[in-house]
Amino acid sequence: MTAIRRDILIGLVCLAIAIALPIVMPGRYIITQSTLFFIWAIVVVQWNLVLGIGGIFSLAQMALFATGAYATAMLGFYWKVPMLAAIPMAGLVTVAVGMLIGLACLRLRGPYVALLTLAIAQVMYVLIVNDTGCFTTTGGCMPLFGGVRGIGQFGDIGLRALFPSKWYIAHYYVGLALLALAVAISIVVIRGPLGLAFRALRDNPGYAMSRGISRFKYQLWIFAVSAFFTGIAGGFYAVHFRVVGPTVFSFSLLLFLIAMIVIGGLGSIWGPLLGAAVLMLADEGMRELSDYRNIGLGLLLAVFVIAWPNGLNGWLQRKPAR
Amino acid sequence: MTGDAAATPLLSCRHVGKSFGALAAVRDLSFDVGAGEILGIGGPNGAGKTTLFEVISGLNPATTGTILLDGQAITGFAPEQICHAGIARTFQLNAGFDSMTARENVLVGAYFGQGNRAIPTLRAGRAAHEAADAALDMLGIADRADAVTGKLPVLDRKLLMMASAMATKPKLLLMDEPVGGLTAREVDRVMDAVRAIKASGVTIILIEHVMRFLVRLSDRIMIMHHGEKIFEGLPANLLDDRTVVDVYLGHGASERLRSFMEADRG
Amino acid sequence: MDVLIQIVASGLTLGAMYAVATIGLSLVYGSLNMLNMAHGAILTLGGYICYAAIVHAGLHPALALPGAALICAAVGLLIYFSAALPLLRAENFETNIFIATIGIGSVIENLMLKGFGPYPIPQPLAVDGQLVIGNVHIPLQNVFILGVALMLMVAVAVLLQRTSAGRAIRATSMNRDAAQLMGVRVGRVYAQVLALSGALAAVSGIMISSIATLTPVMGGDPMLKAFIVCVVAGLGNVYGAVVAAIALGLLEAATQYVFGVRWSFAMLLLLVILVLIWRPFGLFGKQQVVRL
Amino acid sequence: MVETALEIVNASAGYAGRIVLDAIRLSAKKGELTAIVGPNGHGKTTLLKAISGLVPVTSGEIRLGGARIDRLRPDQIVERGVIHVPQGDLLFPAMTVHENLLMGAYANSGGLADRLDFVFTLLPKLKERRNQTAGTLSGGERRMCGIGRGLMAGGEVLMLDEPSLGLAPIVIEQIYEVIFNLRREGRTILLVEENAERIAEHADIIHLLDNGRIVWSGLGAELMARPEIIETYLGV
Repeated sequence: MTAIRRDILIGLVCLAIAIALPIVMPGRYIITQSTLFFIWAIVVVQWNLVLGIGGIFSLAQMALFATGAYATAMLGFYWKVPMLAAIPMAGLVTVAVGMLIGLACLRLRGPYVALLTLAIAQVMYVLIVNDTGCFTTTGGCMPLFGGVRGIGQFGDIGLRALFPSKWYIAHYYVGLALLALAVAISIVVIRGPLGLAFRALRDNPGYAMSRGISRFKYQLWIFAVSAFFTGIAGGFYAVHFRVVGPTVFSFSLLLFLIAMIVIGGLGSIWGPLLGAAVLMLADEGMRELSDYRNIGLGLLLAVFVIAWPNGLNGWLQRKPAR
Repeated sequence: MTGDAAATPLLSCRHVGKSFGALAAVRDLSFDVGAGEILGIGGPNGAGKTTLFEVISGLNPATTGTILLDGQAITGFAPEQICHAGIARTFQLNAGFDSMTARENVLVGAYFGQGNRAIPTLRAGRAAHEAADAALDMLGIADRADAVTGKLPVLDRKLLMMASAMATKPKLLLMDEPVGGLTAREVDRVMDAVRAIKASGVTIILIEHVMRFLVRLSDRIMIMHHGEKIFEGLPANLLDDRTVVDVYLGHGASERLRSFMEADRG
Repeated sequence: MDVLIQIVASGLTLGAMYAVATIGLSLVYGSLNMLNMAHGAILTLGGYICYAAIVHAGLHPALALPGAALICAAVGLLIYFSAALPLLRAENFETNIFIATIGIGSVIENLMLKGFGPYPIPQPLAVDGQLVIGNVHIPLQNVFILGVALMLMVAVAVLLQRTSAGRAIRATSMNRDAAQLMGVRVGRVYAQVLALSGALAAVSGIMISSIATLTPVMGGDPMLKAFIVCVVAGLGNVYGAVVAAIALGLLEAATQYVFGVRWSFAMLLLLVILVLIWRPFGLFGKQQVVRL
Repeated sequence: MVETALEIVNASAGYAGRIVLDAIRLSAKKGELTAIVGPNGHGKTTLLKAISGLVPVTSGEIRLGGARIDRLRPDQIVERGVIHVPQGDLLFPAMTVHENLLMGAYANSGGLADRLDFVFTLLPKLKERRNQTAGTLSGGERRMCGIGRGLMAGGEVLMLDEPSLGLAPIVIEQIYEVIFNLRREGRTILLVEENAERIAEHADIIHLLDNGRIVWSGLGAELMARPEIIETYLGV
């Protein structure tokens, strides 16, 4: 129980700081970058559940994120669904897609899962980008998924209208709230019975199954939970940027996010968040050197896995204890 | 409680077979276990004893035959379904969740083992914790509850494995070489534990090489060889069986076992 | 009939290129349990080195190709010593090396982007002329590719089956401990396998770029396809991989003709998913780890 | 005085901080059959693995003909002539019997034909099966193949880890006949066995290993005359 209390305490302190930030530093650039940080943080916290806790080597998380974003945009664009309803609906669509991917790959062993999920993401990308047929011609030719240019003009959650000059601060708080929820879910999963089941499966799969743990069922559960929040994050991303394009599938974005998890510490509660913060800051620092960004990122990823496989979190944990 | 089982045996294996490619590890094996009984299984390594346990516990499904628990077919069930149906198992190797504490090990059995959970709850709950503590108490390792499993000595690991099995509230417990690698004094400790488990109303099938242990505890004994049953009967009749002596025990071991059993009786 | 010849010809060429790219991946997975995500980048690197050797250094193509293979073999060695060797000593090797090679691949790819720019360059190593069968014109380039690929596959098969070093590689992939007890220095075997894989990647990179063009990201697609081939065949099964590569090449050529280029990849993937649901360990894979 | 082939001096070894062998001291004399018995899980296999370099020796020394080998890699130890036939034989299942035997001679391929002849004479069954894949052999044949593969290396010391494990008693007799024949021919053998009775008559010396320590050493006949030891450590 002490571990849970400590996590809640850390969470509340971080939350308090984040709530106060727009008051202390109201600059628009900082606020919008922080909002982007919240979105990536939601993704990596939920991805970590699948990768680090569930032990499912899935690289489909960005495809799920894209599913959420595209579903939100398409619901708004084609059916004029209000965004406040479209985002949770997109979350459910993402769960459905996630379950399909899960059913296809969860019976496979680790590396097979990684390859298959990567291939699925790649195919989604290729299909969207290569589609040049006109699905609709209202306002120019547009393929079903928007093609290379993506989808825009699908609505808003209304905060831009409500706070015309300070809407980005409102988005900041929405992102923060979503992140807080995602982290809370992650704590519950990791510290609760699901976490226990996955630790058991990792220590000794055969023994765990003969003590009543259904690997497939719980893996599907964690996949679904994580897909839901990742889809929601995708939806929020869509309304925040008002456009969704195939760039969400880009390999360098995948690299960026997986580096956050690895550098922060795979499988821990706070590691991925820490990793996300560190990499966002580092990215900011390397803005001038944008040519070398991906080289640095790749190098960082390789060096961390080789030298500090437990990430920053492992390094922090080692210092005080034992 | 010995001898004939009740009208419906607790566990009934009918023509069970398991082959790996061309190799038949278990062939056409049929036997019953009555409620409350201890059935001991002996035989040389590779006779198919552990494979039989793999088959019953669902880790390696049977290629042929039927397995009934309380008259209900459980053939082809997944390991977790077998567990929920009421069969728990311990392993020849000292299996454990090494990164967890002893209490968490048992909690896994108590929380996940008693029945199917469609949706896991947010917390393990008091009932599971109490069942876990009770199981630790029963096996006499409550004082090790907070120790990390990977660092426990062999005897404690074996007892812990039994505790986590008991935490699933089984009807039938399968024990695979519960005293393998233990010294004489440790064997006695495990023997007491097995008797306590039997007294709590759980039926037991145990595999063991240590014949002394097997004849003392078992109500009935089955000897396997090359995947087949070459003997099934009371321990007292074991040494009168020509096949068992010739194929399995050999004369030297038979004589020592006979003198041991006589000393035990007298 | 002409269409069929066309499809078979281009399918075989595709399949041969995939096979060469796949053998290396499959060998590395078979012996080290390592999915080398930098394979695509090494493949591209081979293409660029060949280009640079011919265009900038003025080397004869007959030297440029083995030169590129040699340099990429060295890159394979470098990956062994810098990533695989340290990671082999720690836990979770399979996951960690996967992530580490993603990083390494990204570094190599972006270095090439920096050095050669993002625009497509033609590969100068090309054979002119055509082979005419009936009404079908098949570029000699394709025939040349097929020949080189076949030669390489035979060479690898002879190496694995007939030489002591090849037996050591197979033994290590079947049981590392047992191989050590025979006196096999497994570290050396790993290094050899990664070097060989790098060299094969270079050759397949040169082949692929010779019928398409050179770009820094060109390796990603063949690598993903090579992985698909491996997965369909069963990871680590080298001979199964060759068969699967050629089958997938033919299939791809056929889908391209029937449904159009943009559907071919999706069709491939659909097939893989079906295969994996039907046989989770691949067509030639076995549940127990019996490889090669 | 018989010359010492392999000497273990206060060697300790273990995995990840857990000591499995605690200051072991024993030696294997040239041309003798040295047996190590004891309950399962008490360090017998680890001892052989420590000698062949698969498990690091944390302290103490292992010497072969006076020269230290405990800091060497497994392949170097094989080259110096310490051959380990592992528990459960660990054949290369997709290779033929012939290829498995060739792997045995990997480190030392001189005089290959002679050694192959020797193995085929000793184990004629292997000659019959030489082109069969090892994975399809029966339990007894697999074990024969494992021993034959060990013999292909030539070598100074042959270490056998529970060669009877998992076999039917009748096959066990055959296997031990082969081993005792090798002993008669003057091979140096270090044998690990759970069942002391099987080797009591033929072993030149028996060491009893319990909880990572040698707790008793002596002749087979002496051991058989000590029922209390047999009962405490070896069961019935």
